[in-house]
Amino acid sequence: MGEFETGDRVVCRYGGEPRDGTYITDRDGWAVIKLDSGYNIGVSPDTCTLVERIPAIPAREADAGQDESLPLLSIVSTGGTIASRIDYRTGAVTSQFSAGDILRAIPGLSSVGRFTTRQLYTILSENMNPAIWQELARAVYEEIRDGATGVIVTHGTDTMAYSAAAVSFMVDTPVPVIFVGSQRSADRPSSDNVMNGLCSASAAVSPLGEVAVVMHDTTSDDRCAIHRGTRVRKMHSSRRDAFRSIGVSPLGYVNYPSLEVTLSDHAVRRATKGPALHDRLEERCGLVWFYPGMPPSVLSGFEGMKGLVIAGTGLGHVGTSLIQPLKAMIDAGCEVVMTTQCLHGRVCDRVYDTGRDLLDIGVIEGGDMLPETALVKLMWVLGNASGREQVRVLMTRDLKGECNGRSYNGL
Amino acid sequence: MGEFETGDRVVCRYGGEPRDGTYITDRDGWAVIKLDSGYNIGVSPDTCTLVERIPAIPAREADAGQDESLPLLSIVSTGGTIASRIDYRTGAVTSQFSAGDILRAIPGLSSVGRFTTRQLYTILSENMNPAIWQELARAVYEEIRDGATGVIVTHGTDTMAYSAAAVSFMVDTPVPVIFVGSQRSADRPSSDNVMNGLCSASAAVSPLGEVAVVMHDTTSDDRCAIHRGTRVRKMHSSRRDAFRSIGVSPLGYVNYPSLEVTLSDHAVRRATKGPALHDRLEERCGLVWFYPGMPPSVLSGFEGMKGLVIAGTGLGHVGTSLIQPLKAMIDAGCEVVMTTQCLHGRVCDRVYDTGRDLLDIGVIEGGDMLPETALVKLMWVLGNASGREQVRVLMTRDLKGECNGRSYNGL
Amino acid sequence: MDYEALGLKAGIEIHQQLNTHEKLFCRCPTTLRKFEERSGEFYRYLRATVSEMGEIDRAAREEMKQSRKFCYYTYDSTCLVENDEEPPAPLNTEALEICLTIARMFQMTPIEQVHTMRKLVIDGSNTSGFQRTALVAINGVLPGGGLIETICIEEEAAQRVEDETFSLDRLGIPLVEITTSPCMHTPEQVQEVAGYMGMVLRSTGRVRRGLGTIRQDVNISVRDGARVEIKGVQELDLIAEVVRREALRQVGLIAIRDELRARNASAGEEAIDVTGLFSGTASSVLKKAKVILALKLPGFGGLVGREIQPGRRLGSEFSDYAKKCGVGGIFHTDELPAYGVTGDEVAALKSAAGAGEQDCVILVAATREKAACAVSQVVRRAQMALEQVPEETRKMLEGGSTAYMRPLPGAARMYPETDVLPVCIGPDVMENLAVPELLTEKADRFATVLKFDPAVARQIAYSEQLPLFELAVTGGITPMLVYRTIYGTYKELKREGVQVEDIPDGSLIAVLKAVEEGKAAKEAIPGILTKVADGMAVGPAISECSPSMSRSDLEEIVRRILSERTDFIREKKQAALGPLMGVVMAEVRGAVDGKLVSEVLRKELERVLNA
Amino acid sequence: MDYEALGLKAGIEIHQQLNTHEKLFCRCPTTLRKFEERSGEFYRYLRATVSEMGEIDRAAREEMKQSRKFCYYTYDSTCLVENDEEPPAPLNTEALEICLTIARMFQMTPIEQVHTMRKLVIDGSNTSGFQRTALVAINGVLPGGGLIETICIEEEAAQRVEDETFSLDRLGIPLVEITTSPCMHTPEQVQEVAGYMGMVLRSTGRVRRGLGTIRQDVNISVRDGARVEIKGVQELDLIAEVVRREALRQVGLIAIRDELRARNASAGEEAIDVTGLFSGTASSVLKKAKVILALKLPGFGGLVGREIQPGRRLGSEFSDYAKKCGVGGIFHTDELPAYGVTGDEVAALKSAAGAGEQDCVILVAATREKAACAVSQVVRRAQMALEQVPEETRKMLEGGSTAYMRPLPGAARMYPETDVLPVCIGPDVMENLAVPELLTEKADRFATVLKFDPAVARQIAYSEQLPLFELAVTGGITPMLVYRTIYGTYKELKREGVQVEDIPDGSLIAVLKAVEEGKAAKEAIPGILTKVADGMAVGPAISECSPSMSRSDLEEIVRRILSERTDFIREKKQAALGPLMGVVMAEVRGAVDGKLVSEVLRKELERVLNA
Repeated sequence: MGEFETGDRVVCRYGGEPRDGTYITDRDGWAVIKLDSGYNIGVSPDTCTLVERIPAIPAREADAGQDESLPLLSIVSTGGTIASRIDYRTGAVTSQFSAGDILRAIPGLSSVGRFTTRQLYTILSENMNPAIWQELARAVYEEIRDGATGVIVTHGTDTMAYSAAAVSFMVDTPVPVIFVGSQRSADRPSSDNVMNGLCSASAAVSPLGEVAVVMHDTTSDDRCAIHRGTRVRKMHSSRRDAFRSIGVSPLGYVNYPSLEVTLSDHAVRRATKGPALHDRLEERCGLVWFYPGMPPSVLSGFEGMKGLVIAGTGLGHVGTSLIQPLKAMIDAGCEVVMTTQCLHGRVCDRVYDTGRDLLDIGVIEGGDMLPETALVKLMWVLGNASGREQVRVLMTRDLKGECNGRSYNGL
Repeated sequence: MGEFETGDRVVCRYGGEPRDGTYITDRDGWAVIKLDSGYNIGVSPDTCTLVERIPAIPAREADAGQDESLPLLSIVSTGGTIASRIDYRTGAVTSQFSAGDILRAIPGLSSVGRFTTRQLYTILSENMNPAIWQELARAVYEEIRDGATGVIVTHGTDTMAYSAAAVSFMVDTPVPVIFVGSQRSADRPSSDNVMNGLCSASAAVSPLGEVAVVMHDTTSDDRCAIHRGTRVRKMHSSRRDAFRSIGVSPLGYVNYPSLEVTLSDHAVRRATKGPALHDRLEERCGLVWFYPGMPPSVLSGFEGMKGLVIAGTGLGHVGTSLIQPLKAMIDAGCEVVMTTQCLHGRVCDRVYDTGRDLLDIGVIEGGDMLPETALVKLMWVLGNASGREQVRVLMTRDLKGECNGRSYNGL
Repeated sequence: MDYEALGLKAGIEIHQQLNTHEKLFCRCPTTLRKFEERSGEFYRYLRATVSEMGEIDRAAREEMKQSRKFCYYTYDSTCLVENDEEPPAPLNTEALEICLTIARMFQMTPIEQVHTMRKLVIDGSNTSGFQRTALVAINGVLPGGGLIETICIEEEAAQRVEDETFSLDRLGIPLVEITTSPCMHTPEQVQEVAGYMGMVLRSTGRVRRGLGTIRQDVNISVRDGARVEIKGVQELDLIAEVVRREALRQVGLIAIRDELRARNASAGEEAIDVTGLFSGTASSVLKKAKVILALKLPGFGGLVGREIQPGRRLGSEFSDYAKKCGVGGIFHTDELPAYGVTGDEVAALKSAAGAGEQDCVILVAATREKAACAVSQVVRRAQMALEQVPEETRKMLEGGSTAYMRPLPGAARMYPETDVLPVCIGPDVMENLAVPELLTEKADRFATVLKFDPAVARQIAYSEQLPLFELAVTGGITPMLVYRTIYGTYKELKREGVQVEDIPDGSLIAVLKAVEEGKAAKEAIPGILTKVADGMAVGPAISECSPSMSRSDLEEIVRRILSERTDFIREKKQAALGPLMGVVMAEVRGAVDGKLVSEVLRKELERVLNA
Repeated sequence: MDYEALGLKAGIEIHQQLNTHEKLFCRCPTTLRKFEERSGEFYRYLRATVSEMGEIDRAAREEMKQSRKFCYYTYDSTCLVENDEEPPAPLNTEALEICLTIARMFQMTPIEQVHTMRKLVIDGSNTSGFQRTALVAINGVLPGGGLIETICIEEEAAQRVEDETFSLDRLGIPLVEITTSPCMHTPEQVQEVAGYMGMVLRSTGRVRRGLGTIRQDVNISVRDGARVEIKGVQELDLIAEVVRREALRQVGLIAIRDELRARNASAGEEAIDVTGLFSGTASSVLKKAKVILALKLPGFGGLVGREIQPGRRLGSEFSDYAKKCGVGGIFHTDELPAYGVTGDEVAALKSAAGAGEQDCVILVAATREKAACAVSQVVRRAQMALEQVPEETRKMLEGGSTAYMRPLPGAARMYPETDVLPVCIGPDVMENLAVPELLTEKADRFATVLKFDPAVARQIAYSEQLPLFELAVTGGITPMLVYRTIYGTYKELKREGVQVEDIPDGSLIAVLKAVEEGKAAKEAIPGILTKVADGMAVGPAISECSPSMSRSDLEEIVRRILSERTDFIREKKQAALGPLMGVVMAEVRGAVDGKLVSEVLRKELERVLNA
């Protein structure tokens, strides 16, 4: 190929009548042409002839005014797109991220707050990692220190819950830090980005004072739920209302389109103290999901790690054959924390034999922590505690709402 | 210690007045004595004197009559206790398993069916493994072949869902095969064993014709749900209603105490054909739960395996750094299947870049299969398919209701 | 009229639902449901997305005049794809194959690599806000020398329940869209081509039949007129009339324009508030209005009321535009006094508006905001009337006249559906497709080979029952018996209230076979079918209407069944009785009493076990 | 009566709720709730489990006469442990410490390793079907030389809402159970010991106060009588009377037994159906009964109606037993004619039953099944009357008489709670426990040191407000002012309907401190407290009732606050205004108008920033 460039005007003499169109790209050896009717077709490149090379038309920019009397919110982007634009000529969807772009895409925002933006990363969220979490925590901390009365972090939904937990532990925040994303791409008229974006902004100016995820609460466009960053989990691969608070009720809700916020009693409120940053993490931590018959060799993949979270069965069990290998890891200095792959409910290793064996070799009970949150917390605790005893104390103590002494009635 | 034996009558001169009691055991150096008031106390062994060594009293056995006109049900036990007895003298809880024991413990059973029993194992369910699944499948097959009109498998709840899935794939059954367990120990008056036991028997004589799990549907003693063996998951570490059908509605319900069964349209009905057994499994299969920042070294723990199920994020993603190592595993002959750690919803690797990369290296999309079911199915498929292409075809085809083409509306 | 002289140009777009097992982008059945069977509801807002030009499509903007909340009904036969909660599944290959078969029948060229597109539709009929569509083949020929430009495969939209509420059962049913070039020049030609294309589609035997499964859109223009697209013409017989009336309308509008220009008419006046004038009016519409505005259109007098289509006047066009603001309609002085407005009131109105003989006054009654909006719409349409026939999308009214819907869409807002992989159509795919016999050919064959009267042959070939007819004939039943039953008996039964739709094809054939084998009397057919339609199995139905099976017949059947299952009997012994009972009962279709079956079976089983 | 001569032996079991922050085996608060605040309901069946002897405990069997469905109320202050849906948390160490403190006060010996047990209770009051309990210490002494056998720590049961419905708020609150030996010999002694033990418990300052938080069970027997346990004596003043009446009852029953034996009475007759006899009766109870059974008790005449306790007869005991079958009660001829039953009917009844002068006839009216059950219960109890006083668990009635509840439990059905790890009590734990001052000592000290009148001193020491009194006095407030406010003003306010319970301790002290510092007038106390009880902050309440803070006072406060936060101010600059506003407002407790605070703060902040 290489003959055409995206955007070239071509004439395509395929199947009879010549047809005018725009060259888009090469796909598996076919030239993809956008006909003037709007349809794309893939045809042999040799049926097309260049007519004219058209320079890209610069996008029109209209400045969006901001109301200076409104509270200052900071939007930190990691790659989730809250505002996108389609180039109908080529079909490309471009992520936009200036404050102007965002306000144009979601006009309602300008009546909620005034915005500054900070583009940290543009990555797919499955490529997030602890080092990026640290940068994110620092960015959030700086935004609050610099006067933001609320921070909105736009994030891909895949690992948003992990990142929200990480920031929860690393930043002591007096203001809301709201993670938001969308499950439907921003280019479609039905995208959840507008409602999620507006609700997150409303949550960011609310009396909340902790790290939370704000996403659709139901499949309808009726309200968003505000979930605690350490207790939220993506529970569906594609639905708008995939995010769920596990083991606790949501921190609150934002009604749509009224954007009215209601907070639960247990939601942490805004504080007057300044923010604090504790951004050390021990990255050498792993998460292993036990399954029946899992051989000890699987644990060798976690060799050299400083911490290991197990998602065990039921009340926190693994097969008896794993107990000695785990003891060896613990004796070698690795902290092992037990959680449950049931996700709901609490680990209690006092009840059955294998559980008591696990306690005997020094496994730490993870209470009702989510396995994923326990992993993030273990990284943070190992980065900040001095000595094994303090690790044990901090892992079983509730730091950021991740670990509840009481199990509520719901499932 | 060693001086006393469990059941010895002793006099304990601790703290003043001598008190009569029964020696129970040694616990961390203290003699545990059951006083005649019923209380256990742990005291220094040297405060106790032997009075009399009492031979254990054999438990009274009363034969429970069975109604020969009722359908024959077989109970296969793997260690879950449906009937237990407390020795109040020593506090020991003994699991009982003759048909007579069971009928005495749950008198209502005798009006549902007549029972034969087969004790296969008495293990904690976290110690189940593929070899035991195979023995279980053979036992279930034989019971059906020998005329059982329904089979009840009593099983610890921790890995019951895995075992139910395994038997689903290995046994083509014309009759109901019902897995049942209890979340509260059978010694307590509130145990769920009686209701679950009665409901499982009722399901076992119902028109159902597939492998299912029957457990409490709510926290109340109102009804049990009948869950498909390949779509059920333990979703709470301790609640009675921990078992949930994921992505589909239950196969039906059994009301309590009426024991009335209602089946959904999609439940497979009894058939007249005989049972079939396909009991080959490839045990060398693993399950890995992806987390952000997971290093490729974790995969080395699965080296030499013939199959690997990944619980990826969202629509089925892993970090980009894992793609080359996974390709190497696939090229070396390992089948890799992608599922979602969201548990609900479907894998769809066409939508995002990392997904498309995974498809390109030959990862098999697991549809809406649960990660745990996908693992069991992969073992079965690798044990029964000939050639990689057939593995791919079977893994994406619905065999036992594990893989639905359509996603229902619920979450 | 001499349409050629008028410069009539017309093209057709046919939308035909395909009769596939599953929908185009999910694995749901294509079953239509009753609204009351819905399993749930949800609601969404749709928003036009901003394009690279910072603009929103003009048709989309018109849809968005009010911010709208759409409600959707779900069913146990719909899934998360219809809910816009899951990425689409790959393109349905069955649908693609049908589409390619049709393309082949029109000698079209398939696209080498088919790309699915998203076409923006924000009227709520698509939960996603777009319709998925793919161009599959191009350049086909029509018998008269006409040209088919394209054939696309699309997903059907959700059905509107009312207002902003839609039902998701229909969303996603595969649809082919076949577009001709504007190659037709007379109304009759258009209707003929549409008829031919419909016949070709039905010849595949794989398209859906019945109301709403096929829809024709017609594009029409006359010289000096404008391209107008008329949506959703469902009755083939009306097509020519629709074309005629549109030609008439365009000619009429051109004539009005010329006369307006001659009168030096204009449409730039301000509206005045005349609410007070009507404080004592007898008109119920005006009485309850918050505000009544009057707009003088100088020089429009008499022309606003002139008929341009049966039942339609220029005033109707004004009214259509005004309704977009949410008003119920307008009054104009060309039609007054009427509707409770008296001659005195008209005189007062004209005087208040300063209107002379040649002028027309428009009245709008609504809230102030809506009335102002409506007036501005009327001014806009009146200005168009001075200039040209507007390019429009119009909907058909009963009888073949039309009303304004929205402007023609701008350059189509399409972009790639990235969740669906492109499909390559290999060079030999088309050759390997079986080309179905055309219905016209089929009718000829029925006449010549099956010896039907040509009119009957055509009736059969074009009927919805054709597949059943062919199935039965292939199954060995005498064609005339099949014909009489399906086209005669069925009709009679239907008249008597029997639900003949509920008779399974297999059951009908079994009944006819029984008649032909002498097991049931021909006279008994209506009676038997009535029982079958009521849910009875064929066996019992026959035996209730015809003599039942003898004991020796039964014994013979039982012995055969036992001899085929000796292994099973040897393994199960007496326990085999239950399962075997079921097998025998199924075989004798209930024609014999269960007790007798049990007795005979027990005896025969005994014999086998003792042997 | 000479109780020593009667051989009276009595012991007490005191159950006292502890005032811990969390429950005994979960981390829920120990708050009691209103039923209407419940967050949900669920229901369960409980079943007695089979023991190693293949038998079910006799008390449990009695509970299970009818299969019972129990309903439970949950709250946002209860969790899955109360629901029996989660294993218990480790034993509450705060509760254990209180229990050990009490043990120390009775000079008891702690158990080296404390084991939690499950005690079967299937009356529905425990969701698990058992109560968790642990023996913590043994062998204590009482001032009079009596012996305390054990102190246990237990979880409180759920509160009965009505019938089979329970509320889970109370379930799991820690309780100590202190059991004396049967070392008391007069009713007065029992009451005195109970009083003393209650005083000791309250001396810890860590037990719950108020209705239902302490319950006494009394064990009583007389020579030739039997051990009877009377449950739930809540009022201390009634204990002696309860003992007296039980002694009376046992003596009375023994006398009746002797007389029955002398008459050669018996209780083995069959009941007869006398429904027909009462077909025209005026008795509403008998009129609506399905079946009326009559049982002759030969030789019982006159004795069934003899009083054995105020308001209680042998017939009452029969009735109690009969009620276990679900009947409302019984009639007997010793009390008839009455209740609408006429003399003629009684005569007819006696004649039908063949009863003579010395015989008694019992009447039961119910369904056939229930009536038969009730008759057999009456026979059982009548046979006991011939033999001995039965060992029973009884409940107290108003006034001090008692009614039958159930048999004494058999050998206690206890087995280990394996979900709770044993707790070791090290040798030095007891020594390290602070022994609280006894209330009697406290009263002495208040009289001598604080110069209160001894009666007043005792009133304070024994009152529920003692902790608040001590807190305020320790906080530096004049004891008499505290006393007058808490015991005087509060009472008056209460009478006027003020919710003095809603006044936070800290607020009261702040008010009194303000009075002592001259910032508020003593006379204003009732007014201020009324406002505080209504939810007003102390500052505004004072300023509404007393003169407010001056501008210069405010400026001083603001300067101090700013000087303490210079880092924050330097960092935040003008943005510090908002946060600081909050700090100042909190400090002046709203005693100053917000606008003034804002103005002063802004000025002072400016000054700091410009410095």
